[in-house]
Amino acid sequence: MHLTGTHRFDASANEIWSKLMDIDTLARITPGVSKLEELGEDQYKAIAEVKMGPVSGSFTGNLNVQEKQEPKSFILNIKQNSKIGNVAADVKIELHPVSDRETELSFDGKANLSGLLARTGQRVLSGVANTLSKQFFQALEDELAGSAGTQG
Amino acid sequence: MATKIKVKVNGKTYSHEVEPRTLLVQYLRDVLGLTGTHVGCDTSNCGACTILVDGKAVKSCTMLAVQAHGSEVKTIEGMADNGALHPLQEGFREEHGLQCGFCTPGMIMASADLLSRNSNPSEQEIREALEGNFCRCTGYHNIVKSVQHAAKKINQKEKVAS
Amino acid sequence: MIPNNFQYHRAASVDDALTLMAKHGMDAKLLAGGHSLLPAMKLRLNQPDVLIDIGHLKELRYIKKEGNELVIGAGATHDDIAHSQMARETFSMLSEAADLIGDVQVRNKGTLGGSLAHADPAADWPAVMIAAHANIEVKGPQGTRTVAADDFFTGFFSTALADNEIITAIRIPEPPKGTNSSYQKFMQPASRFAIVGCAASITMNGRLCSKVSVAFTGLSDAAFRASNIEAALFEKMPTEENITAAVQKAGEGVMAMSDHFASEEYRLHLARVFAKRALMAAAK
Amino acid sequence: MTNYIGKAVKRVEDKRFITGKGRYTDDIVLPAMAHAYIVRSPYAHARIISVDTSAAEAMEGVIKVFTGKDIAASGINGIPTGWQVNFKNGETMKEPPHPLLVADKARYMGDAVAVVIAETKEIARDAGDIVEVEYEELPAVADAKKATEPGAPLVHDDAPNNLCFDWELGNPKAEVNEAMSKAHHITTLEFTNQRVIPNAIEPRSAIGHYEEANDKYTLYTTSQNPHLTRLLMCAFVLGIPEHKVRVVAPDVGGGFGSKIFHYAEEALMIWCSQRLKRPVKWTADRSEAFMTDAHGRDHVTKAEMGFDKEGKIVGLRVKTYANLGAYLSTFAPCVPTWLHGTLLQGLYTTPKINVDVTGVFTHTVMVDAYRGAGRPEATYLLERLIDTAALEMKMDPAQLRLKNFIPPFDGVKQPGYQTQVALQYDSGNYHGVLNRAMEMVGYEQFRKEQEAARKEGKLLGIGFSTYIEACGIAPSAVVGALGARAGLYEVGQVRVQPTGKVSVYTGAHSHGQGHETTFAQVVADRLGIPMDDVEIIHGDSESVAFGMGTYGSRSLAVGGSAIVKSLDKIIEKGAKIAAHKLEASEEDLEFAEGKWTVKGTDKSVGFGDVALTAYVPHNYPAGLEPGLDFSSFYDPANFTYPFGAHIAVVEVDKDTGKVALKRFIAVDDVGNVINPMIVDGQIHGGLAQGIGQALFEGALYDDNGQLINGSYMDYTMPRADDLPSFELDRQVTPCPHNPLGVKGAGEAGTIGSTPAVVNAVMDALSPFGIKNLEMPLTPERVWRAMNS
Repeated sequence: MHLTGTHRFDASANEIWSKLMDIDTLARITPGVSKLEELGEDQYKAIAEVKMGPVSGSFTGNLNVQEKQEPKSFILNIKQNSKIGNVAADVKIELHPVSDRETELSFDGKANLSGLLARTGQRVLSGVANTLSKQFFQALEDELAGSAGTQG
Repeated sequence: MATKIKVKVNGKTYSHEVEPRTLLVQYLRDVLGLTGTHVGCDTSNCGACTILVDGKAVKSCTMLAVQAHGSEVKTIEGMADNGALHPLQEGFREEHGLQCGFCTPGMIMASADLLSRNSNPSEQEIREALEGNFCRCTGYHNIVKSVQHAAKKINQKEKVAS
Repeated sequence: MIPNNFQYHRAASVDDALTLMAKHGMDAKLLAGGHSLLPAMKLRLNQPDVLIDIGHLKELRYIKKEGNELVIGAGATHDDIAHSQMARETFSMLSEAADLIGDVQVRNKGTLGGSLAHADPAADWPAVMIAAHANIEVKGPQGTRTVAADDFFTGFFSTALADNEIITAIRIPEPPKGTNSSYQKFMQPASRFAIVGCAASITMNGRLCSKVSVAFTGLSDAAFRASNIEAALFEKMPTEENITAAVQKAGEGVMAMSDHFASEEYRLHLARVFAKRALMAAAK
Repeated sequence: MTNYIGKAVKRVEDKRFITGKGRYTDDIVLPAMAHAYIVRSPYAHARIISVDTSAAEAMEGVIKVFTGKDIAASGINGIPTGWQVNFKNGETMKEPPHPLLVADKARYMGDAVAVVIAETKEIARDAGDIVEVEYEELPAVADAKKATEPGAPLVHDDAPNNLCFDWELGNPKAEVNEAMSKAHHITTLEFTNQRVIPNAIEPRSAIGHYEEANDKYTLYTTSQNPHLTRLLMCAFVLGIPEHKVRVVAPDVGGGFGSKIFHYAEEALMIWCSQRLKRPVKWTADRSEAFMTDAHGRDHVTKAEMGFDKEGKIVGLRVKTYANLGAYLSTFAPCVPTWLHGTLLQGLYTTPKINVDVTGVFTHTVMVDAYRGAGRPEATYLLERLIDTAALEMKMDPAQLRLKNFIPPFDGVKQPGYQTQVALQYDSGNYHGVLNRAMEMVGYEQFRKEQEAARKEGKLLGIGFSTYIEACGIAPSAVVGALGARAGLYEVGQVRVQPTGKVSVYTGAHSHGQGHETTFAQVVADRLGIPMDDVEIIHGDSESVAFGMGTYGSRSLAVGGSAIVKSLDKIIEKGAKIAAHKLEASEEDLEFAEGKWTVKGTDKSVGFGDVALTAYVPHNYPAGLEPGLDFSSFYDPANFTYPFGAHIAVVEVDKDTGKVALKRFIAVDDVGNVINPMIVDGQIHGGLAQGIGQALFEGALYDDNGQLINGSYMDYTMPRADDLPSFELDRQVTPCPHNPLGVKGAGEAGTIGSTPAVVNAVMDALSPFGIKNLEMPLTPERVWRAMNS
């Protein structure tokens, strides 16, 4: 599954960067993630509850931040396992300043599914990807606007 | 945990306590021993488990036994009347509408729903009415003929009766 | 094939179901026809703790006229609607869509309310309800409210329905005289969900379209109204030329889904083809 | 009184199926039966770090959880393959072990890691969810050609480049190259004959039942060949003496090849039952079936056909990569080689042929015989080449075929036809079937309609396919020389009861083919008795002496012939008894209509009378054994070679690319026909599967070896409203070398139909200059081609 998207935020790259590098914020804005626990530098244990239409499952796994180039880009490496299938994703996130107060965030990556999800979920996968990215952008926007806590 | 249900199956009333997760098809097969209803898939597509609930064709793998509480169920075992085959059963034999026989009960029950609404279906109507039933053996060719055979038979009977 | 175990409650009424939902909260799922929920449960893609069964409630299963509205109970099955003369006379796209859902067995058991609440991005009803300007009546602890179909489908499998609410009825305003409608669908060949479905309705005033409604399903994460196509045909003659021009806007600005049956590009192409087919049929 | 052969006798077996009284494996309930759930790898390739069964074993109702380590520790073997194909250089093919449960590595998505045995299937399923397996995911490869490239992940460490074998057949490459170099025109096609999933509607199921008291094992299984399963399981996997094991294949809900093979779950159920001293049942969910049933086809091929100026074929050169999956299934090495390469002569006089096949391991489920097995791949290749060549050379595709057909021969007056690829065809009249099919479709008229339709912007197309197949599998000495590890004869026992009723035991197995009817027709006719007096028994190793099962359209040609041999012995011995009773000489008797008559007189004695005398031998020929019961082994002298001509007519929707199949004409020659109703039914079903491959079906693996359309929500099965009614006719060219003159009809439809449909779509799309598209011809694929 190819993951890609862009969104323009009314915030500087530095502001966005600091939000993204803050573990609590990251946990709040990453769709489905209910808990992030720091395991080491830029390495986290993640617990996620995903509820999406017909599918719901509890995922556990790791989330790593790699190749950090503050405040330009990093790679998010996610491995999540569950009884209904496993997800492994590598997503490169890039911040492009548009102006002092505007930044374009783009991400591009690939998620590999295995197990039941891979076998039965194809029909709705691209919808899942679109929805997850929408949720992520919305949540980040809310965070930047200081209105954290709206539903993610 | 177990839930009590009362269901009339092929004219006989049964009361059982079942786990709520018991699918109707498992209730029929495992509890009542009515193994004529088959399971061919787990996504509600193949139609092998088709039965009649309150006169309409449903996939018994996509219904909990508890949902059938108070309903009247008919399975393939209830189609023959005192040993006299139902016209659809005859039709399937006469026109070679079955080979391995696994999809056949579901196919007959879905056809029964069709004929109860449309006593003289065209080939296209039959094909559309059976879109929810997979057959891997016959290529459907003779199944269409079997349903046509039964329709004719039923109409003749009704003519005689009237 | 074997779902997880769960608690089962057979609601005695809609109000009883609401009480049960209040009691069990997020752990509970409503079971109507079960044709969206049970397949997921059998694969254990979903493992609810509590099921509240409203499938048998007679109070939810009806199709009637109330004033100038067609009112369909949430528990009406696709088959009920497919065979309702009243529904057909109100909007032929209602019967056309009902007839194209799943297969006979699915139509016998699946319900309108269940399908709308589930909000599958490829389900047929959402597009039809948007095109019909339907209002969706929902009941919750605070009583009954009505949500326009336009506002009901908020995203991928998500709706304006709160966790403690039940869809009770769908209210479809009687269209003006001279209205004709159609639902056209390109099926995913395996599942027979819509790759693209288009519901269209045209009201004529003389030789011009005085009202045009077009909605899509299958194209993106939720059904939506194609206001751009509607505007393009408004107060125009529904000629093939005008329709062909109007449907070029199909899917404009939409993030289209893609899968191994249909890429984004192909889906958008199909949206134009099926919008044209639906509008041409409605223009007849 | 009796004349059943050639008549559309209604099926004997139908009564139980139409009343819901069929008895399939999953219907069987044994006392104290436990239930198994198999924990499977979600990854196509992964190292198994650990398996923690403690939580599952602690669950109430769980009897035991076994893992790959338990299997390894028990010292049993893995699942064997039944065919050996060597490398060109003479080295033995690679044959890696295939354990019942894997301990170290999972090699395809669905590979079995652990088995949970519990009191109910619900508990087994619940416990399966809490068996904790830790995997280290490894890179995987699903595509056969990619798997051979340097650096590709290895499925087995001891199979470098994932090669199982490489293999060649036909004329030396140099000779073929020489012929091709002189060709006036060469048509080249590169394509994938995609992987399809058999999808018998009954999922696989197995019950192992060990009875300690008498140290006996019974396996109930969804098998096309219970005896072969017993042989493989006992001798090669579990090391249990065969006489201690009974294998029963009761009613089986379709096989299409996928139930020929001995599967790990069968041996596993026996093994578990032996450990637990209880019967254990496993039944696959459809999801599991998608992942673990052996798939079919999956060839990546480059094929070139050379023609002279007049359009005569001068040479054929084929290179194929055959995907075998992660392990070798029972017939896997044979299918892309001996069942594929040997059919590349087709119906044509091609003088030089070379076929080169590389068998490749990948991280996918096993690939083995699926209806037609190798022959559909060969036919697809040839028939696509011919139609494409006709297009390129601006010739009529039907005329091009007629020009190149082998002339008619009956195998008696004219000898059989020796091909360039090892076979000798038995008898054939290839012009006959194609001419008849063209007549049925109204070919000239169609071309006019097509022209007119094109002017209106409609895309009509017609496609031909003429095929030949090698059936009646197979002469043991021949297949033995080719690498088979078993003989492929068949057993037929005829037991005449004292009352003259007849029980017939056959090693063939019916899972839809109607043996109980067809075989009874043959027996009743030969003995001159009513069909009601004949019972056909199959599918139980305890009652049937031996057998090789049903596949390769062999049941009647081989199994039926074995029965005929026994019938001949019955009649011969009966004559001795009759002669004694009639006080006549045996030579003066003739047997007809169920009685022995002294020639030229009305003195006769009936079959029932003779039967009774055989069992109450008070007044009996001296020195003759009592009883009337014979068993025979029939080993065929040659394969049989059914053939036919199929024509598809399609219309392509210009807007969507969707293909509608408007007409399908099939004229098949399957030799003599015992029951035309059943033969037509076999053809119908075969057509649907072949059309399914052309238009709808195909397994999709992603780059990580995940099967991404492993359910009916994503894998398109042909439905009733996807297909038209078929137009069938028949020609009869009897098989000269078996007593019934039959050739086999089970696979014909599948073999012929796929290229006919694809050719028709290419014909419809020819105004766009489109020559070749990959199957299945999905709407988007066709639309893209039209718009590129």
